[in-house]
Amino acid sequence: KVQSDTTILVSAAASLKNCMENDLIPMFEQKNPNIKINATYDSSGKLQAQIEEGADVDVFMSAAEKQMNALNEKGLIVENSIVPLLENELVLIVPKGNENNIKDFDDMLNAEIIAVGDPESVPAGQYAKELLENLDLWDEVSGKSSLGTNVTEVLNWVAEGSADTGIVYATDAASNDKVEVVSAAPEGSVSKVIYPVGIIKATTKLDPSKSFVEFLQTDDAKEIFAKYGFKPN
Amino acid sequence: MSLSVSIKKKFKDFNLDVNFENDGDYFGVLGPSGSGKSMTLKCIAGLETPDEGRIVFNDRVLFDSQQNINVKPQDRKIGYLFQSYALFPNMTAEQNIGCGLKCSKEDRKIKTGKMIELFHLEGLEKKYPWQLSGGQQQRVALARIFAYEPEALLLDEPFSALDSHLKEELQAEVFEFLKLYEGQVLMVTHQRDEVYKFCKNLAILNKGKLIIYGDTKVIFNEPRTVEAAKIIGCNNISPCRIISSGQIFVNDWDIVLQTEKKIPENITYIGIRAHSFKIVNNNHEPNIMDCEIVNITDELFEYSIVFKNRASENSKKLIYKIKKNEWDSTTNKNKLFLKIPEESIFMLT
Amino acid sequence: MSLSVSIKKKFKDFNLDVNFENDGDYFGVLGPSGSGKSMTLKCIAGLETPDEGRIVFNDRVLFDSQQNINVKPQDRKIGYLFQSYALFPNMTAEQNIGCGLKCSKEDRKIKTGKMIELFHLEGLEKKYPWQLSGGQQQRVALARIFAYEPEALLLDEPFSALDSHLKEELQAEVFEFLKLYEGQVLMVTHQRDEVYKFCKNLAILNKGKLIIYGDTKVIFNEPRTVEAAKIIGCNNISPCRIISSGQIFVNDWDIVLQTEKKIPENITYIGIRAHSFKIVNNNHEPNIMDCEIVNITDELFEYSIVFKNRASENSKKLIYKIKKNEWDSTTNKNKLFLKIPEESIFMLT
Amino acid sequence: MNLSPILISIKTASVSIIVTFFLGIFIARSIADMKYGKLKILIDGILTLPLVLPPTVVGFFLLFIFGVKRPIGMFLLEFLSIKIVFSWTSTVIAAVIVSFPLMYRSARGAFEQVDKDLILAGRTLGMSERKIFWRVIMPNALPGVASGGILAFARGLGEFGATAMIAGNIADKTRTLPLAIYSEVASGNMEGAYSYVLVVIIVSFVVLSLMNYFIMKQNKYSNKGV
Amino acid sequence: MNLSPILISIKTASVSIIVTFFLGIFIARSIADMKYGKLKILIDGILTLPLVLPPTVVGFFLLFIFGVKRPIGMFLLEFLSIKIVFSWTSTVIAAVIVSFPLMYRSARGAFEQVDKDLILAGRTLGMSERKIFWRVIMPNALPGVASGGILAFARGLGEFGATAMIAGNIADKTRTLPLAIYSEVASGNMEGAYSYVLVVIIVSFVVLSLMNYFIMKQNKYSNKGV
Ligand SMILES: Nc1ncnc2c1ncn2[C@@H]1O[C@H](COP(=O)(O)OP(=O)(O)OP(=O)(O)O)[C@@H](O)[C@H]1O
Ligand SMILES: Nc1ncnc2c1ncn2[C@@H]1O[C@H](COP(=O)(O)OP(=O)(O)OP(=O)(O)O)[C@@H](O)[C@H]1O
Ligand code: MOO
Ligand SMILES: [Mg+2]
Ligand SMILES: [Mg+2]
Repeated sequence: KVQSDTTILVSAAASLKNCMENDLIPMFEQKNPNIKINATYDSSGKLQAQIEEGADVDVFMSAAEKQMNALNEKGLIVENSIVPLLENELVLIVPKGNENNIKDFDDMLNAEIIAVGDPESVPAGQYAKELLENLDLWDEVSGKSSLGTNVTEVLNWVAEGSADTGIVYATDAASNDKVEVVSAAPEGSVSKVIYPVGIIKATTKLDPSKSFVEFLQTDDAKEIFAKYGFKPN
Repeated sequence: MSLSVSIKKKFKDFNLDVNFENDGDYFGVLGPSGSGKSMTLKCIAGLETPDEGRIVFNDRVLFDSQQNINVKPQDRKIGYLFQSYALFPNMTAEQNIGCGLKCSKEDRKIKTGKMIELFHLEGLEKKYPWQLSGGQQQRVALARIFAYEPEALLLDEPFSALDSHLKEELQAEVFEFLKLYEGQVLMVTHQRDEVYKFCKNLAILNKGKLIIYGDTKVIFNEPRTVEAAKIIGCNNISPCRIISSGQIFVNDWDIVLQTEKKIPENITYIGIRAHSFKIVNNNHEPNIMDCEIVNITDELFEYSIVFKNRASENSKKLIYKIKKNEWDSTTNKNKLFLKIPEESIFMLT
Repeated sequence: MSLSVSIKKKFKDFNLDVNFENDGDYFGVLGPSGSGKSMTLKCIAGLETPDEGRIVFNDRVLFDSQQNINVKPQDRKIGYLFQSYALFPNMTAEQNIGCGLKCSKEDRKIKTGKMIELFHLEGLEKKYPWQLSGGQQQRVALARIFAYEPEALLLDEPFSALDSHLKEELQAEVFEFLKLYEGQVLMVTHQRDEVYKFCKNLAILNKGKLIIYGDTKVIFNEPRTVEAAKIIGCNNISPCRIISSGQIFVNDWDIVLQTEKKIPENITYIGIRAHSFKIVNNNHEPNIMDCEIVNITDELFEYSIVFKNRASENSKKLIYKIKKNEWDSTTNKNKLFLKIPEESIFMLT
Repeated sequence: MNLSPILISIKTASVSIIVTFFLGIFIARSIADMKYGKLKILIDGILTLPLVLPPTVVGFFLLFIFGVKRPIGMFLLEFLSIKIVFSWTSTVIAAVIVSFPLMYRSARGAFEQVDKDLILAGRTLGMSERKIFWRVIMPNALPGVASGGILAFARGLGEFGATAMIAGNIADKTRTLPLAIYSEVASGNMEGAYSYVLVVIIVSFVVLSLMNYFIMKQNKYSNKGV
Repeated sequence: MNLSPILISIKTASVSIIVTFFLGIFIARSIADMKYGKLKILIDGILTLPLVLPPTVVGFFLLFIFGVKRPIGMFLLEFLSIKIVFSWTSTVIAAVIVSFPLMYRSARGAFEQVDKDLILAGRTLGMSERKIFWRVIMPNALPGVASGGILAFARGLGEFGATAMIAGNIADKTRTLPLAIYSEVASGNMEGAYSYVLVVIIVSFVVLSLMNYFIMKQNKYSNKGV
């Protein structure tokens, strides 16, 4: 039922790059020898723009629901194909050593500079803003925030001690050994950080795309996600 | 071959206004530094655009401000030798010479070779302009323009950077070569002898104006204006007053000259070349000056003798040039009488 | 004022090897195009570095390849007039002239003004080089170097772009001005008369070698080598054979010349200037040629008469130049006898 | 280390420098020819624009232009069956667009420094304007033009923001060296990043050395330079 | 539209163009003076490097250099109490670093196009090398140098990647125009983006026009140009 040697293109949030390239794609290709996966990685916002402009994408793996929903509302996603695949967690990080003794979100106010993603364009930033608003900290925090245009910036600012603390996804924090996680967002303080996956309506390779999305929900795949710090849904 | 030029061009403090027609083949332009010689040639070649006027060459209208005609330099087929050479620094001598040719490689090689020979450039073919001496550069520029074989050649000081020996040789060869050439040659030069030797017609420019135009020899014999006289090398010029038909009083030299020629009424100056005086033995005839020698300079082939009219207290200085052996064989050097031959008197306005 | 130069510089196909000492103030360099005149001046000014040798100026060692001395051009205090002027295109005439001066604004203004006057540049102060004519550019370059008042002036063809009238005037003024100036002047020129007039000493270069060096007038009277003779303007040169003490056979003219001067043994050529012949009435004396006139050219002040020795079938052509009025008053033009005055014979190696 | 970004980058940089080079000098020549005036300054401004906008933003605009729902993208797809977005071609487009101003500006400056008399001399020798351009203006403007070439090549090689936007970051297809470096840095794999950086440095050194050598050789004829 | 990014960008671009301009011509002059050789090519390569690396990566390295945990950053903080990272100064540093190669390369090309005889003439007139440089070389290399200046200014104005990395994106402090534009574009707020883009265009147009006008005026003396 699957055409021979099809290639599908997956647009994935940058934070998924390591687990996709190192494990998931090879694993899937081994299981489905006649389907090849190409993947492109960037901030979800950029991926959204590319898809809107008709880029040849088959599957979209976003780092937040906002971008997926935006595409869905424009009718660009195959109906009912969206799966809330993964959950990530928002964590508070500090440079290794934690010299400023920041232990919790409330301590952020002691920091001189705080690194968060730009809520306008970076999903992690958008959640961080929601979290801090709920904690009634946003107004004060935003005054001393540097808004990263991508997660790499936020992470490295903290890693290099340029910022005293920052908020990123747990998976991102895990990728850099110069930062230390001191706290995680309390239950209920922010909406769940969901990584949804969906199939693009314009695809001409619906079946292979479906098999890939199905594969992502297998136990094997979940194991991999877990290994990289994601909570499979 | 005919060239008719009538152009005006205004600068802040210089106005060019030139007007001439020329049918002859060789045509010279003389004029002091900054008189507009180069500018005139540039207008003809199409490198400068006159403000108004008309240039016609062999029945082709090259420029006409009224009809809005301004033929591209490329289509004028007029070669212009830049006073500053304008050699292409990125090309060797050979390439510079050949670059304007539109022909097969072999033909180009032959023509280039011929030019290299004509201009004594053998051995310098592969050198770049900055590796050439001033005179070598000038010869490459000449060769380049000759190779192009335009219908007219405008030469701006073509031999100025050459030593006299090479210059004489080259001049002779070039003019030999030019005899085979069908185009018209317009030459700007500071060398009076060059013009005299090679150019049938002559124009003299001064401060942007054409002050005299005509047959070269006629102009040299009768320059008519003070400026022209200076430019053709007349050293002794003085204001004068017509006394009667046949008699002119020369202010600076305090002498009355007699002549049988008709004296034009508007004459205000008298000129005489330093070479034109003649040594005589006494002053019993008219037009003879008793000379008080002020100074003698030893020049290459001649002595330059500065003298005054002994008969007058107010006489200004005059110059007499005489061949060395002639002077050496002159007796009576301290009683020098010089005659001003009637035919050598320039009557000027 | 003393300058001692002894330098070698090798190019692929040109070797400079020059050696002279000069104590006088005015010193001239003559030589054919490409003989190394500019290169020599550039080495002295410090713009080119010789491969080896030594340059000493007023007891200052400017260059010494053995001692590894190479004084910066700035510190040599030697002005060099570029043959191509090298005016700064971004500066007006005035700024060009003033740019080397290290003094107060007012002093600069005064000095610049003086130079502008001396070089007849009034009215051109505010013009940029490309708005100046060739001669004007040359005068700005001259003014610039004079304003700088270096200890020595190296002038490379200083008057080549000027019309004869202005040139004479300027020369006189400049040399008047130079009398007040304490420096040494080394002048390269193609104009023999310029050198003759102004330079006490003279060096003649040919193909990179100094072929003769000494007092200008002595060299002009006794050039000693064929090359030097050509360069000082000797038109008639022929190989010769010494017959006996006092007798030389001249191959090309088929004539035996007699002289009472001692004939150096190594003489292989004879030369005589076109101006040196003397018209005589018969050939009863020695050293007289019966002339067969081949051709007469009308030049500016003289006729150029090409002739052969009538007595010989193989005689090559010679040139005689004679002042026009002298020729005009010569009777017997078709039986022309020319004497070669003994004192005018150049004996050459 | 995966070699494909290296090959892709070299291919992209080579093709784009050729396009940029000729486009740059062609347009520089046309502009330099114009009389000074408002139009000249306007065009000049527009041509320099890609430089003042962040490359990512340039990428956004390119996406808007070549997107398959936009007129140009639609046209290319319908009539030529060419899809620009996410194709290798788009890496070239991005590189050309961002490096163009460098080439254009340098070439223009260089052309303006050429002695006008040389051009006039060419004209009086009957050389066509085209021949004058290639045989006289270009060689004499070489140092400046070559500078532009070097700048444009380097910029094209290093192009990242616009490329990511319009070409994506697809391994073996559009992932150029800068994207690979960025990806490695982003995923905290500094060693991978360093080795790619080393490659970039080596590639650009080789090319710069070649260019320098070439300029030096070409320059031997001239009496120019400080 | 918030005006602070505009002011910050103008400030940053102005200061950095001054630094880049003088640094660029100074270094270009020193390099142009050198004899061709391996060292020259090596230095040339290093100076051109910031151009071949993606700005984000350049920023990343800058962060490594000036980070408070790194020697230089530590030194500056300890002894001079200067914190580079996230300060306005760092926007200038980023702009200078990325625009430097443009200035340097253009100036070098332009210097190499100046007629050597003019320099020699200056020397024989006793002008110091410094005076020769400012009064002779610079004015005659103006078109090329100005091109470099325009490129460097534009690049500095548009600098985004390295700035974001080392200076961060702090409102009213380090958020420059490109960052603001990016933010707006990325969040899909195209209207906000367009108004900022318009500002960038206007700013760069004004500056380009001024520069063009200046060049034209300075150039009036010369007989140069196509
Ligand atoms: N672009 C210009 N702007 C203003 N004046 C100019 C310009 N070009 C030339 N001139 C002036 O025009 C006059 C004539 O210049 P031109 O070059 O024709 O002189 P010339 O007769 O060739 O003199 P020379 O014998 O010295 O070469 C000069 O006085 C010069 O200053
Ligand atoms: N850089 C160079 N490389 C090779 N040859 C050179 C170089 N510079 C000069 N020459 C050669 O050196 C010779 C002497 O040049 P120079 O300029 O000194 O001549 P010159 O005597 O001044 O002649 P002119 O009277 O024509 O100006 C010429 O034959 C020239 O070709
Ligand atoms: O979409 Mo991201 O790379 O997790 O900001
Ligand atoms: Mg002239
Ligand atoms: Mg010379």
